Amino acid sequence: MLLVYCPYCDVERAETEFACRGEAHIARPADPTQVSDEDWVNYLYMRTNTKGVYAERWRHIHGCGRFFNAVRDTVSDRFLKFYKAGETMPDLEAIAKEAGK
Amino acid sequence: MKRYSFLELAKNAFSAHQNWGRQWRAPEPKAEYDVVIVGAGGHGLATAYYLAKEHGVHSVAVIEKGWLGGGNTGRNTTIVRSNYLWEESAGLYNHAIGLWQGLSQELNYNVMYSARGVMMLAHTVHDVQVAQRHIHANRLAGVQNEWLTPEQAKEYCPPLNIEKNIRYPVMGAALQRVGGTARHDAVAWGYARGADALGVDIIQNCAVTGIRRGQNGAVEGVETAKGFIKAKKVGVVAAGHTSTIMDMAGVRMPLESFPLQALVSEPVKPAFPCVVMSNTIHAYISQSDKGELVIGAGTDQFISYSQAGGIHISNHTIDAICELFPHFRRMRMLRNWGGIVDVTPDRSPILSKTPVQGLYVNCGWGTGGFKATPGSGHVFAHTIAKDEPHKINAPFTIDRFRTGRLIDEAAAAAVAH
Amino acid sequence: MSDLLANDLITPDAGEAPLLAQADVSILKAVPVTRLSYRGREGSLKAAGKAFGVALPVQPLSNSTAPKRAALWMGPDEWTLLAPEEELNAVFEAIEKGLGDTPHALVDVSHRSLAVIVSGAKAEWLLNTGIFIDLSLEAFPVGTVTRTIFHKAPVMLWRTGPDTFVVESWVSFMDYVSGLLVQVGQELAAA
Amino acid sequence: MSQPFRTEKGGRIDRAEQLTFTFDGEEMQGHKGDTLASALLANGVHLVGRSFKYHRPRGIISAGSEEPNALVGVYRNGDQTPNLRATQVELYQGLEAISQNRFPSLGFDIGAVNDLMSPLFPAGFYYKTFMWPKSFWDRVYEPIIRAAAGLGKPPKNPDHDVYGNIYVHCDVLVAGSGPSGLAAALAAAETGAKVILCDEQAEFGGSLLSETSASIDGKDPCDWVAETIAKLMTMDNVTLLPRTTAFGYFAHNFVALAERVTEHLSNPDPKLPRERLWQVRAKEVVIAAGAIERPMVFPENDRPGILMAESGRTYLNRYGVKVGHKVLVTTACDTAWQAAFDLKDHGVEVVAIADMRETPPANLISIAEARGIRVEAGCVVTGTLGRKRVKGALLGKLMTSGKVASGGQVACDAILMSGGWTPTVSLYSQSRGKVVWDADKGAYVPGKSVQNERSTGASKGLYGLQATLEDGYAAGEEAAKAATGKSAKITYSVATGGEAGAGGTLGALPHDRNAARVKAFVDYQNDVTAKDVKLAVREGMQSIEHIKRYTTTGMATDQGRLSNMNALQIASGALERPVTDVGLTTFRLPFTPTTFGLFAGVSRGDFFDPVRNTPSHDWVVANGGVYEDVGQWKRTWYFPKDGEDMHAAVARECKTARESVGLFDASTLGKIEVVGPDAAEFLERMYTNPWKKLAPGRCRYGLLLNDAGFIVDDGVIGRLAEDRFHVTTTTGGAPSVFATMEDYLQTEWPDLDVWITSTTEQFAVAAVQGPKAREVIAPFIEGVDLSAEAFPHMSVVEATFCGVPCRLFRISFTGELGFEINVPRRHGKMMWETLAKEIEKHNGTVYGTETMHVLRAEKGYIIVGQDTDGTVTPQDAGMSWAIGKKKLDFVGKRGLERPDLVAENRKQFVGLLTKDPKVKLEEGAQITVAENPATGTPAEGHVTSSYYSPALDRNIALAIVKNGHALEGKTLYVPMPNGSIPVEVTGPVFYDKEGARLNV
Repeated sequence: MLLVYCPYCDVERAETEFACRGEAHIARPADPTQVSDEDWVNYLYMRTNTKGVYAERWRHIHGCGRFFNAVRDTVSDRFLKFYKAGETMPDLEAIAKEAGK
Repeated sequence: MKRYSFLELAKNAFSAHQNWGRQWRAPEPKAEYDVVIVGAGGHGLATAYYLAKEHGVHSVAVIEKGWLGGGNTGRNTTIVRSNYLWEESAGLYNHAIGLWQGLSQELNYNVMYSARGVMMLAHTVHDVQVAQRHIHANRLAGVQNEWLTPEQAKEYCPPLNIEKNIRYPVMGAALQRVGGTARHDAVAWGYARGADALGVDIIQNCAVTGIRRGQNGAVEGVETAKGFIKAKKVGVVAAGHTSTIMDMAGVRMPLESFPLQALVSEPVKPAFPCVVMSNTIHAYISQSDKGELVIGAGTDQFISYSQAGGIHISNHTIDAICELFPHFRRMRMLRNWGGIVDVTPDRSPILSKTPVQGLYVNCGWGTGGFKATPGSGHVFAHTIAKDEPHKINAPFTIDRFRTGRLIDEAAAAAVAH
Repeated sequence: MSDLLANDLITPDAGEAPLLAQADVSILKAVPVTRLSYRGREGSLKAAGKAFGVALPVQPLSNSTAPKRAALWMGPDEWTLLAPEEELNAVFEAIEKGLGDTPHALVDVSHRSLAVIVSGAKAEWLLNTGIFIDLSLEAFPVGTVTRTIFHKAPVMLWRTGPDTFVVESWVSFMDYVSGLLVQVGQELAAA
Repeated sequence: MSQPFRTEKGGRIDRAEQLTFTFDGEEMQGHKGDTLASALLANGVHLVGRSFKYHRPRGIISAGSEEPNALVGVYRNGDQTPNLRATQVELYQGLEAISQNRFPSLGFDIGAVNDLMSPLFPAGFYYKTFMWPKSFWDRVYEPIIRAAAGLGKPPKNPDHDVYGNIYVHCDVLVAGSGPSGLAAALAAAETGAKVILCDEQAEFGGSLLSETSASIDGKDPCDWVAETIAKLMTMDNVTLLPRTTAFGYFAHNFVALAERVTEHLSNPDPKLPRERLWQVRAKEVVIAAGAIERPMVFPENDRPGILMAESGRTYLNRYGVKVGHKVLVTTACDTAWQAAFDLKDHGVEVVAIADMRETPPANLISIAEARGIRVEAGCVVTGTLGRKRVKGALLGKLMTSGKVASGGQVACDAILMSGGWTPTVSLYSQSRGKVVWDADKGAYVPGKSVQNERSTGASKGLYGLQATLEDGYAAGEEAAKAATGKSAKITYSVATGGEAGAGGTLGALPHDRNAARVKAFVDYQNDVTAKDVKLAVREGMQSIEHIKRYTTTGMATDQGRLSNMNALQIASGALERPVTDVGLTTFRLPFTPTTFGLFAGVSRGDFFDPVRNTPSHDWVVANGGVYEDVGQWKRTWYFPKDGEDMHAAVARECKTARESVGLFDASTLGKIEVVGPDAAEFLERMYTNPWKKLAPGRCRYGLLLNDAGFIVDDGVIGRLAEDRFHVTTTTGGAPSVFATMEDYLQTEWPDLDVWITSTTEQFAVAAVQGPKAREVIAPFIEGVDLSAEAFPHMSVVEATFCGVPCRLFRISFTGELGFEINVPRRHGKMMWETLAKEIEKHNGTVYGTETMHVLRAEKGYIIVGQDTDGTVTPQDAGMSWAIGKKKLDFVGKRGLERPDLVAENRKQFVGLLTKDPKVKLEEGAQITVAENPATGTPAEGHVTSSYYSPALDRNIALAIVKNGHALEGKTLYVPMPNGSIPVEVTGPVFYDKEGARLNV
């Protein structure tokens, strides 16, 4: 049971309060009518599934209800960064480097 | 290959078992093979075996980062069944059942396939509808599966609690009698020994670090910890690590890798005659030949390569087991472990050519790949040898996610009204 | 007893027998109250607080109270507003009027939840049998309010005194929540 | 005299309190403070069990949780718990224990024939045989293997004990209470940090409890322990947990502890939990798990009476029990000598100390000589005599050539052995730390910390009392500082004596016997011998994981704690590769076997999962309604009257609802209030339908897709005001629809000024359906003109019901005139009872979900999740009308345009009528073109819903069928085991196709 930090509540809570909602920064195309089937399948299903430092979405579903993002090392399950939804994607390589990965 | 038999065993007893040969070699990789298989799990080894056995392709290397059979093959709950909903799936898994039935003899290695019966419980009206749909579909497809009333279910599995006053009473069950269990390690070892005897090189402790593609985009070989190995055909059978390997060839996959836990109890005398599964309350249980209760838990909610999951997942599995089998509450967990399962959006595997010439992929088995091992290896070998899918795996493409022709086994568990 | 923060708002229902009454912990059903869910952006908060009668707290997990009013921070754009049961319409209309055209959402959820008051020296212990939050006074001071999970049920937890907590859940979960609290609380009566 | 092996005095048992217990029915005595093992030994009982494979007689070998042999069943309340370690079972008055894995008795076990046949059963033998004849595996061979396998018998009856749970946070968790653990706890506690100290044993103190030859601050170590514990008990910031095993170290410094609360009590209060799960989030962890002594792998090293040397010392000093009268001590290290000295000092004859080292330390030799103990240096045991109890040992002299010369035979009734010490790195390893090989110590020790933990004392390979104490204090200080930033001035206690010993050995020992014929055990419980490990290597197993799996070494209930290092060394020798190249198997949780009930905790019976009821509950129960489970909700399935079965009840309910009126509890449907200036825009984007032009006071059916284009939910949505909608969802879909809406709202369209609030439980909902629905509700509704003109189908209004505010919808899921009344939930009971009484006046009926399903099926309305299954598009469902044609986007729109979603031959939603109206199709039945399809014929579709329709007095069905819309009027077949059923494809609406009954 991971320990997850909610950037809105400013507390760490047990994972059971949260729902993980997959890879972060996969935006729904702004104008779906203009995108190809390939683009659409990329949005729907294609995931980097990174072994290593990875940005993912969490929702504090049994807390404040907010979505936010986390950077986690998927090998050790260590969280390296938490940030609010809408903030730009951090430099994962830099984070990995700093974490000594 | 020296054949195994009771006689051979007795003979060797006289020489104090000093003269048994190696079950497989530990070769150094050659510079080139016709086919390189990435991943020496059950599926990869079976693929190599059938490439050599059925397609005459003997120049095959199976490259394994760790030790053979050390991934999900050696970490699963060993359930074998084929009562899947869609005819595509049932065809694939039933093909495997056919091979399971003669596998010990085929490989001359006792894989202990035991048709103990797999019973899938229904706890709600919706479950009953879903189970009935499976049974009808299976009957048409020629897959054995039958309906049991709660009383019949209890007769088949006496420890089962069919009291009406439990939280989710058992309303019946779908029973596949040819389903059961097999010995997971023996499957990997049997295929390894069989493939090795047919000339396949199994190269362990050798990580693949890259996939080399030529000017025309086609595969030229793999970079490994032991140097470059040339091959015009590369089959990736890397389970949870498929995304990472495919990324080396620049192919994005519709996969996510989740931790999946399983656990066993301390060994006890025979107490459980079959396999029982409950998708609704998340319980999967059987008893091993050794006497351990083998219990499958669920996946964690986040992707991870840690091979470890949270305790709340075990808690939720064990509470379900204790509801269904309340006298197991005093039993004790001996060992708990985790695997990394690669899951596709429709919960069905991918057994397919890829956009890259010469690159083939076999993945996405999620939480249930063990049961398919022989069938998967068999049709994947065909796909690689012929450069076109066997008709059984033809529907299991990557492209189905783009076009929308999903084989959605998860849909069977669609939300209730 | 619900002390300090909410003693004029969340009070034991005199018509109901205690669910658990032991030396070191008691569980009492609370009287019905008006509960409103207020949603809005930062710019709306001042007016909303003014209309409601107490400012909407912006500090995460905090509360602000005034006589017969409590505003509980639920999220960065969500507050639960509490008032006596009979003031529902008055409060609702006052806020709607106070906000005017400012975008916001006000929804009556008075009937959605039930509350119990868990108090006593062992209250913290009892809640920790099902809630994975550090409930020590340093980590969870009086006035802290949060949603969380109690075993398998979502709940709202509000510390109204050093030894007093209000535990709210959606109505259909309350049998589970209070039932488990009572069952586990029996242990304290054991020899 | 009873307890012939009890010492005269000494030990920590309470000699004044005598306890009676039985083992295999034989009554014996022991004392408070004994374990079952120490009490058995006091009575001279060594033989306590049989091994797994060869059924060899086995005795108690250790004094701790690593015990592989002495597994017993303990009876309580008429049922037994199997596989308990006698070394961990605390004695209580009346304890009943039995031995395991033997038939008919422990002394005479038929399974022991396996031992004679053992040449046929080397490691992995079963992979090589039992393949012919093919059918014999599951029918003959496997049942025999299974019957022979397993240890104890499983419990027979449901367990009525309760199990507790507690979540805690602390600054410093100290696992283990030996010298380093106690020092760490004390040091951390002095800083004011919140400390938890746990130990798997009943008493704190670890090795100090059996240490009689050292002192701390000039005191007896036991007194120092008592003082330290007394001090810790006075501190509010310290939680002391004896009988508590730290069994799992998870990610993010989450550690799970198992506390055995009542198992040691003779008559526990049933209110107390049997065990309690402590789920601890520790800022810092100190692992003080100690080390365990390693067996020596010599031939016949498994006879009852052969124990670990330090365990022998523990039995003596802590429990006042002599392991024998004539004891041989065999060792490769210094520490075992002290066992010999202590035994001698208690008057036990020590026949010899056989140390395999050429030159054991001179000081030890002189102490031994002073006590008159024979010392054999460069000497190993090469075999033992006896069967159910060791009677003697063969000694061998190690020669410089590496060979062994016979060293004669000694008679003894017990052998104490010590191959040296193995640090307990299990918890460290579970924390995902990587152990490193320490060549000097001949052991794997913890490497870099991955989580916030540190090992201290023997668990990191540090020995010697003074050194471990010092290290413990430092670890505690460091942990507290890291957790809280605080430190305190701490006075370290100082120890004398208990020095670290040198020496140790790994792997199989040399001997002069026929290596092919003797058994030297590596893994006792699983009967894995040195030969087996070598065989595995010979057969090509190179990884330690393969060797482990092939031989099963390390897979017994002690998880290899005794065997791993020896197996590794043997494998390393056979492979001719250094130990570090062979690898080490992973230590997995739990540290020791852990009760299922502990994990399940309070989740049982009605608390297995919340039971969610609606306000009609009491009335339904009083009126005999039958429930079905829909998710966590209890929904009334049907209301049988006067002995009706389900079919009759449903037929009556359907008929009555169509002819007069029916009342249905729709409270479980999900409800979401969508509020804000952009509410319509938001719904426009979420649902397929258009919403912007829907006038306040009107409703519309909404269809929700996922972005892949498939139907996931539906419901009626009413517009209450310009900026306020009342959305309904399916019962099961409510949480996911809400979550999906939040997802799009927060992450895709955060600019929209709209908020959603779940109101599922704010309202109780009664559906009144049928021609007399208006008459039924009219008396209670105020302020609304209910006429068809003023309040037509698909309207919504805020009104009052019996004076209570309500939201009144005129909607229908039955095809009849219908209303749904939403009142605030606390008034739901009143509403339900009022209406239930009122419909009686109109000869109406209450009805449940089954009737609801029939009525809607007669009208061809879909049930999401039954008629759709996640692969159905709106077009497939014949609901293209629900798609806003002018909309540029909505969730699922782009997905719907994908090639296979617009392809020919999609399965489409249709009605089916059996040619024989009396024949009812089975739901889930498959549909084919051919009357008698060959096996393997792909199905054209399947029956999604099938009911007897009272209104039509015939059976009807809904289905999805390939190209179904084009097949209307055609005949298809539903092949069943007893023959094919011909069916005609129809439209899905069977009743009142014009919808006339809706608009009255």
